[in-house]
Amino acid sequence: MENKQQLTEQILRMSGVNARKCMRCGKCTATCPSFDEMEYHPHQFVYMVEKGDIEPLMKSESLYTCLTCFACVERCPRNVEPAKLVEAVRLAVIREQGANHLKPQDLPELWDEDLPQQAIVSAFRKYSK
Amino acid sequence: MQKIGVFVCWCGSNIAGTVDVHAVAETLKKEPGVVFSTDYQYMCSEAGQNLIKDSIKEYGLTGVVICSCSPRMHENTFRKAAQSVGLNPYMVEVANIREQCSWIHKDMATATEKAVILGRAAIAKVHLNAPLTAGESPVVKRALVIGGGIAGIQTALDIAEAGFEVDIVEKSPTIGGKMAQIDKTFPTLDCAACILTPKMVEAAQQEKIKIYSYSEVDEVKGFVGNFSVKIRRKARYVNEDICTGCGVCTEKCPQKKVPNEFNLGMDNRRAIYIPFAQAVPKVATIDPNYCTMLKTGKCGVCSKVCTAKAIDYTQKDEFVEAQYGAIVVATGFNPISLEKYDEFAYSQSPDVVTSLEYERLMNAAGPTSGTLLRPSDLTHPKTIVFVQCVGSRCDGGDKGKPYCSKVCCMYTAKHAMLTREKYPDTDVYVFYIDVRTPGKNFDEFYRRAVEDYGVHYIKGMVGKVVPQDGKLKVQASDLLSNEQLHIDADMVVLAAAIEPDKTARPLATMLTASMDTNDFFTEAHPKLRPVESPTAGVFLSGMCQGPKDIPETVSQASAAAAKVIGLLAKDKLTCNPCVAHSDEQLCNGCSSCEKVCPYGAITYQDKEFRMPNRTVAVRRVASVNPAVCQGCGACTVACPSGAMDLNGFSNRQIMAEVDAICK
Amino acid sequence: MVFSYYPGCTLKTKAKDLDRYARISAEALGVTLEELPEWQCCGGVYPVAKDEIATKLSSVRALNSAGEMGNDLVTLCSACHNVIKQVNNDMRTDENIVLKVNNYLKLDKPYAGETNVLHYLEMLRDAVGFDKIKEKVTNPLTGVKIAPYYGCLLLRPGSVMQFDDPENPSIMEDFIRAIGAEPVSYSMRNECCGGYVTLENKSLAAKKSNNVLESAVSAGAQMVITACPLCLYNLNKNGSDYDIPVHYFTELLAQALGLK
Amino acid sequence: MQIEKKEFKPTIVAFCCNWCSYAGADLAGTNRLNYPADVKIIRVPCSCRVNPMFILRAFQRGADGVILCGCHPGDCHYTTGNYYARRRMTLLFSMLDFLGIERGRTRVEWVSAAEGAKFAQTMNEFVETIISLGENKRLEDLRCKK
Repeated sequence: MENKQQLTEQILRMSGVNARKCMRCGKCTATCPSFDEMEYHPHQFVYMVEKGDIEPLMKSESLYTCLTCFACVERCPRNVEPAKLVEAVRLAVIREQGANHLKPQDLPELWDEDLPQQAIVSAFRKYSK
Repeated sequence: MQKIGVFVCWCGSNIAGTVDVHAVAETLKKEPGVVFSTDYQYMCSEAGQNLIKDSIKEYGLTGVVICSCSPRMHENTFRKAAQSVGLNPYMVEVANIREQCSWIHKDMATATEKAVILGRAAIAKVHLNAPLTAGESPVVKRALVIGGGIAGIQTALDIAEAGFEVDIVEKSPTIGGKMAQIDKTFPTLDCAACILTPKMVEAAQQEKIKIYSYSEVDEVKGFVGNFSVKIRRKARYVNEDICTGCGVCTEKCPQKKVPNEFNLGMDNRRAIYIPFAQAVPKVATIDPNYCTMLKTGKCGVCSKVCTAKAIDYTQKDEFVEAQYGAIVVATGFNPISLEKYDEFAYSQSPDVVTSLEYERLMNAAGPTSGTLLRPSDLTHPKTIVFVQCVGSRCDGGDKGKPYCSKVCCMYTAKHAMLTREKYPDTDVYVFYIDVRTPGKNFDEFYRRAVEDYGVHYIKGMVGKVVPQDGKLKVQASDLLSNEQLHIDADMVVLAAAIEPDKTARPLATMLTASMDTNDFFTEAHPKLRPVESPTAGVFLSGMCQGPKDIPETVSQASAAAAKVIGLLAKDKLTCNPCVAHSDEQLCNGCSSCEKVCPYGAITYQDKEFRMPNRTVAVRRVASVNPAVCQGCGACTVACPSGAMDLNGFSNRQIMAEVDAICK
Repeated sequence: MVFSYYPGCTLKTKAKDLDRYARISAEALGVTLEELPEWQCCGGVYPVAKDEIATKLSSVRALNSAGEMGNDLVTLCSACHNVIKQVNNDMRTDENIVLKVNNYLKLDKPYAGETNVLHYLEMLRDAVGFDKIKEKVTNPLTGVKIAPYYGCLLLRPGSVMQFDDPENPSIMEDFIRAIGAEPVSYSMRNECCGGYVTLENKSLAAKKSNNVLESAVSAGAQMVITACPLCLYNLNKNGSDYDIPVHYFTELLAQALGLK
Repeated sequence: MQIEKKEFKPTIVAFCCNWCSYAGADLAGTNRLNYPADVKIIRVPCSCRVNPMFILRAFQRGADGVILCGCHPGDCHYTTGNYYARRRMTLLFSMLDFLGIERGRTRVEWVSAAEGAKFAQTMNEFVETIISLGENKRLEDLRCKK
């Protein structure tokens, strides 16, 4: 229980988000371009972080389908910034030893000769530590 | 030396919970001049007041200090109690040990210590208090109502009904306000025009009411009972007294491309226009921004067709100066601009409309003559999406308004219901965060929309609207089923937040009436004085004070009228005796005080003074008109010789308080 | 007019065109772009977390180095612009980050967000002026219907980027008018193309890119322009349902100025 | 060497205009917003009633900080009172500089009747500033000490 609370506080601190501001309008989820690919949707991230249910989020593939396009951040009427929570949970995962989502050896398979460097750099920054 | 009584109130546990009231009373007993000190549960109760009265009599008190709640709450109560047993009311001082002590501190020792110091300061001040007698000022028996919407009309009618003269100043060419643009009213669905226009006519015909339409308030001077107001009557280039409202000019005017504000720009009017058929006064107005004659001097068609010869291109703004005893603010509201919310594509598609625009699209006198057609191609929309809370309930600042606009849930239910009733083949979706329907028959109304009319209410929000191939692709969330919905809509209706009219802020400055951070007028007390502004003689009616629907607006309008009638029924008002006065012996006639006085209450007169050796010298000295002085004290600081002082807040009194606090 | 210029790594490799046309156009417009003597990759994505310090350092170095030369910093790639601008905002507003970054970098003079960051488009709008560009155009793209694609990085978060109205931007439209072409307004211009997720989830990127192109095509566009190499890649490669050319805006600028 | 001191409890005088700031202070109370008990409020009809003398007097009598609160510019109940106050205080503050009184010991703040939270926050900040400045010794009249 204590661990759960610590984890929640860590997520809130890293993200700088005040999840309590959420009024549950669901605009984040309405605007999310990755909705179909997500198990937990932006409004659920906010609600679950507020409740302290971080672990299911950490195990979810949703972390890697968020595009960080900031549409939810821009359009949230309450300045809650759901994308920052997704990012914080993702970081909490990849900062654990050996929990990198993307490993260099995976790359050749994903490679494509037109792919700009930017995509690889970004993916490494997003998916591994 | 004064004989002072100290009364420490418990306010139940509000004060006694954090302040050791016994100890305060005991400690203050030892202060010089204090002959009696006690504590009691509720000083403001009748028993408490009797305790004060009895003690004044028994101990022959010449000064009273009450340690209790804020003086803004009960100072008058205690002053009246003292007066009833013959003590001058201005010999009573209140030490605020509730709002400024017990409620903000948790630790008993700290709070008690502070309460004692606040008590000491009040005792130090009372030592220097002097009995004051209030003067009187006459009341002008006429009221001014600013704004001619339903709020202003109702207030004016009620005041006139009671027999007082009342003027309405309305900035647009007709009275009626927003209600005139509304199609039907919730929850009864009666036609807004049918219930509003008789009231407009009644206002026009009521002998006691004078309507200044197309006019604005330019300047306000004076104070309660005697305001002096300068009204600008904007040039309408039509002689109001002669124009018969026949409307021929509005049909013949060649300038046809003027956005019609009554239909929110969805159709056009001419440069000379009568806003709508039932306008009051039914008089034409020339829009100087579009009139070719006024802009280039070439045209004059309206003048040629006017059989009454009412057109006057040379008309100038005119000014009326009038005196009023009371002023009612009824400046109303507007929907916010939706520029910042373009994820809903308001500026990208004509088929995305605000609720007020939808209201016009449903109205028989609207741009589509009451047939619901979507603006882009004038076809019947088959799927309509309503979005609630656009710009309401936001995080403030750039995001939008932090308040709930209150009326949107109900009018959206109304729109949805009416649409389904008239066009049963239409699919209607309402995206809501919460449905807020507290009001008589309100929830029943909303339930009818769902149960009887089959409106789809979806808990969630619209995230993006994409106009594409003649459709509006709506992407939204359904939170209860945890889905993202994609709806191809023909129209999207946005429930835009409401905000106070832009003219309210400068008006508040003119009236020195306070506003909150959202530009709504603040009331004197949020619960107990909801229709009065903290500025005496200024009253509030309708949306200018906060979001409200028509029945609430009308109740508030009548309540404001009742307050005005109560004021105008008096022949004289008791003035505030805490006014400035000048010590003629010290005054050197420098005029510093005269220059800073915002009320012109200070005049100079030549006065003879007896000098040594029986000589007489004539000196110029300041004198304050106590009926005009409002007691701000600006002059007391400007006075270089220390001649000017303020009753009730004298230099010595304030310094005694400073000393007591710093000791 | 002299600006420090941060090209970023993609512009040195896969997106050489974006860079090359920007440089020659700037020169023709009387703007000197001085490439920073040393720059490192910005990292591609802004490190959102408050406790990410090391990942912000390369941006701060670039910012500081432009500042030392007394120049505003011009960026071109949307991703670099987003990262550098957001980091600069942190350096202006977040005391904790400022303290830690400066402790680490030990610069001669601590950096606290003094440098201004401009996107190349902002430079065109504010420093050069679209009117002046219009005058210099020798080869106007008359009649070409172009859909501007902003994507997410240039616009959001709007409060930080201060680039344009995040929901209804107009700078690219104005640019398109300046080069003599006709802008096509469509609503998906500020929605995501799929971004870096393309690396492991092609179908997601394809869906997003096709949505954008669908919206542009239905609005009558003949061509799409972008400022971002990744957007270009996604729209070209993954937006395969629609056969519409996607170009860097600098390429069209150079063409209009008669430099291509 | 650290000399052990007992906790410094500053004396702070707050002049509040009756119409806005005093009501704002009341609202802070109504909303139970805490601020230190060191702040003692003196009610004046308008911020323009505050004579610079009062402030000097407070410092002389041992106050560690003096704050003046009035209506927001443009919102003065008496139309222009707060403008006078603002100008007077600007002059006074520059003179206090000259006397060697730290600038931070005085402050003017506009607090409306609706800004209970701002009132509490202002007072909290002000007390913090005063505590960091320590005791006011410069102008204190030793004869006024017990």
